[in-house]
Amino acid sequence: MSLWEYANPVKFIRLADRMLPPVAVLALLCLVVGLVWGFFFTPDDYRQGSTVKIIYLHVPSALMAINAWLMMLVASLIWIIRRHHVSALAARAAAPVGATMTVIALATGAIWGQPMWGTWWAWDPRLTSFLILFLFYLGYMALWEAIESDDTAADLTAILCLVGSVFAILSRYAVNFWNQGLHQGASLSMDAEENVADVFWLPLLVCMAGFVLLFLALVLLRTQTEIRARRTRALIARERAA
Amino acid sequence: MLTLDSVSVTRGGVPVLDDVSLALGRGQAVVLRGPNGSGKTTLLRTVAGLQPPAAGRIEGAERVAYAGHADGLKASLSAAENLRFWVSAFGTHDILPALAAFDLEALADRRAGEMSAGQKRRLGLARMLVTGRPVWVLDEPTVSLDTTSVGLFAKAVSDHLEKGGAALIATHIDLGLPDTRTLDVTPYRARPRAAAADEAFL
Amino acid sequence: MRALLLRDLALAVRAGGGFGLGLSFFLIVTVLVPFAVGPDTGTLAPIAPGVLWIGALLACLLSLDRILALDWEDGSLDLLATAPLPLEGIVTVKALAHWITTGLPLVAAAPALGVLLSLPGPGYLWLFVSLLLGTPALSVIGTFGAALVVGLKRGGLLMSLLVLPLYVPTLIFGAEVARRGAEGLDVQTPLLMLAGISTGSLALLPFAAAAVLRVNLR
Amino acid sequence: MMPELGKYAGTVLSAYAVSLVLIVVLVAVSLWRARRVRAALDRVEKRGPRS
Repeated sequence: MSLWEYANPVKFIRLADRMLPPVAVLALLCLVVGLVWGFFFTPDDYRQGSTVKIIYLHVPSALMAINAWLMMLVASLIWIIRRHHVSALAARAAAPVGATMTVIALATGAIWGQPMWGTWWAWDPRLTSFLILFLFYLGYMALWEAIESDDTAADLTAILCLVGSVFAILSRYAVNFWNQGLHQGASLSMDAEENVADVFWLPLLVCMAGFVLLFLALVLLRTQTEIRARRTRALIARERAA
Repeated sequence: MLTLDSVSVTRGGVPVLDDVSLALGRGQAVVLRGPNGSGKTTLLRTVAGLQPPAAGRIEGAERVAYAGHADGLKASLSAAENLRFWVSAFGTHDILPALAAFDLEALADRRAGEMSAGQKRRLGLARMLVTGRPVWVLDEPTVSLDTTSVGLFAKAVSDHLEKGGAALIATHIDLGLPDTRTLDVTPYRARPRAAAADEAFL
Repeated sequence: MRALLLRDLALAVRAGGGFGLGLSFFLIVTVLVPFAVGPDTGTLAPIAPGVLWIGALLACLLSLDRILALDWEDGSLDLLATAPLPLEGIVTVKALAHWITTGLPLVAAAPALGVLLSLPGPGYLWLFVSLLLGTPALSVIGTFGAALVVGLKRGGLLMSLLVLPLYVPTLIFGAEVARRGAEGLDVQTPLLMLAGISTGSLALLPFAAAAVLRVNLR
Repeated sequence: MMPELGKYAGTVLSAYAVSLVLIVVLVAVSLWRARRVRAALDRVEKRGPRS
C-alpha cells in the first residue's frame, strides 16, 4: 500500500473522514490543556511579567505560519511533478489556515510589544518577516480565486509558491540585515530558545502540538471540501456536456 | 509533411474532438469544415503546438506556420515593419514577394492601425509567406476579405502548394484549390464526457 | 531575438507606446512627497533615497502590464510562441525591453529628482548605482508577474498584489545602498546582495515566466 | 480562579481573546463551507447522471 494511493480523491475523502474526528478531538484536547496550563498554572516571567503567557499563542502560531507555507511548497512540488490533484487542492486548502496563523502571530506579537517596547508596532525583523509572509499568503490566495480553470490555477499557484518561497527567504535575510541592531531597546523578545525557562516549556510544547493538530484537522477538512467542490463542478460540467 | 495520428483535442480541458487522423503530403491541402464550436480552432491551435493534444501524436508540428483569428499586427508599426519583424524572427530574408502576393506594395509604409480590416487580414496572411515554413495552418483566413482578396489568397495558397508546401485551412469558402480534400470534423465530435482533468473526481 | 527587442523598443517609443509615462509618474510622485511631509530640507534629506526608490519601483510596476498584455490581446503572443524562438528567450527579451524603456530612464532621472528632495552629496552616485543594479531585477520579477496574470481580464490589481511582495528584497537592499551611500557609510554588503538578487532573478525567473506563459497559452 | 495578571492583564487577555476569536472564526468558516459544499454535491449527485 503506497502513500500515493491517497492521491486518489475518493480514497482521500475516506481517509479524511476516518482521521478527522480523532485529530480534531486531540487538537482540542491539546489546545485546552496547553492553554489552560499556560494561562493559569505558570509563573510570571521576572522581566516580562504576565505577558509571558502570550508565548503559548504566539510561538505555536508563528511556527504554523511558516510550516503551513512549507506544506504548500511541498504540495505544490508534488502537483508539478506527479500531477496529483489532491495535492494541489491541499495546498489551496492550507493557505487560509496559514494566513490566519500569520495574523495570530502578528496580532499577539503586536499586543505583546505594546507594553514591552512601548509601541504596538516595531519594525522588528521577525514581525516584519511575518508581515511579508502574510502578503505572500494574500497574493497566493488571490491568484487561486482569480483563475477559473482549475488546472490552470493549480499550475500557476504552484509556480508562484515556488518562486514566492525563494523570495520569502530572501526577504527574511533582507529584513534581518535592514534592521540589525536598530532596536537596541528590544532586547526582550518572544524568541522561544532565548527566553523560555523550563517551567514554560512543557505547556508550550503541548500548545505547539495542539496547533499542529489543529492545522492538520483544518487542512484535512478543507481539502475534503475542495475535493467535493471540485467534484461538484466536474459533475455539473459532465451534465452540461451530455 | 504533417501527420495526425488519432489526435484528441480539448478546449478548456473539455474534450471536443476525438481520434482525428490526417496525413498531409507535399502539394496537398485539407479544408476543415464543421459548424461553429465544433473544435476547428482548437484542432488548429493544437496542430500549431500552442496546446498539447490530449491523446495521439502529431508529427511535423515544427514545420507549421500558424495564423489564427487575430492578425497579430502592431498598430503603430507599418506593414513593412510588421513583416520585417517576422522575417527576422523566422530567419528568412525577403518581404517583397509577400507584399506583392497580397497586393500590399502600395500600403507598405502605412501603419497597420490605419488599415481597413481587410487590408490587415491580407497583411496577416502575407506573414505566412515570410515564415518560410512548408505547412500553413490557417483559421478562417478569408474573414473580412473581399472577392478580389480571396482570389489573391487562393492564388497564394496554390502557389505555395505548387512549390511543395501543404496547407490545413478551416474555412467555409470554396477556394478552388487543386488537390484539396475536405475534412468535416463533425463525425469526430468527442463523446460527451468530462474534462480529462476532472476524471479523477468522477 | 534582436528583432523582438528592436520591435518592442520601437513599439514603446511610437505613439501610444507609453514611453515616458513611467518617467512622468516618477517625477510626479517625487514632487508630491514634499507637499505631504513639508518643504524642510532636514525632513526631506534623510528620506530622499527611500522615496526615490519607492517612486522608481511604483513607476516600474505601473508599466508592467504592457509587457505581455498587449501582445496577448492582438494575438501576436500566440504567433511568437509558434515562431522558432524559445519562450524563455522571448520573456527575457521582453523584460530587457521593459528595462530599457522604463528602468533605464528612471535610473537616469533619479539623480536629478534627488536635487528636489535635497539628497545629500555622496548619495547621488550610490542612488544611481543602486537603481542601475536593482531595476533589472524589478523588470524581470515584473515580467514573471505579468506572465501570471496575462489571460485575466482585470489582472492589473492582482498583479500588483503578486509582484509587490516579490519586490521586497530588491527594495530593501537597493534603498539600503542608496541610504548608506547618502550617509557616507559602507555600502559593500547591500550592494553585493542587490547584485546577487538581480543576477539570480535574471538567471532563473525567465524559466518560471516561460512555464507560466505556456500554461496560460494552452 | 483568575490568575493574578498584574498590570499586564489587559494585554494578556486581549492577546488570548484575539487569537481565540480568529481560531474560532477560521474553524467556523471551514465547517460552514464544508457543510455547504457537501450539500451542493449531494444535490448534484442525487440528480444523478441523466445520460
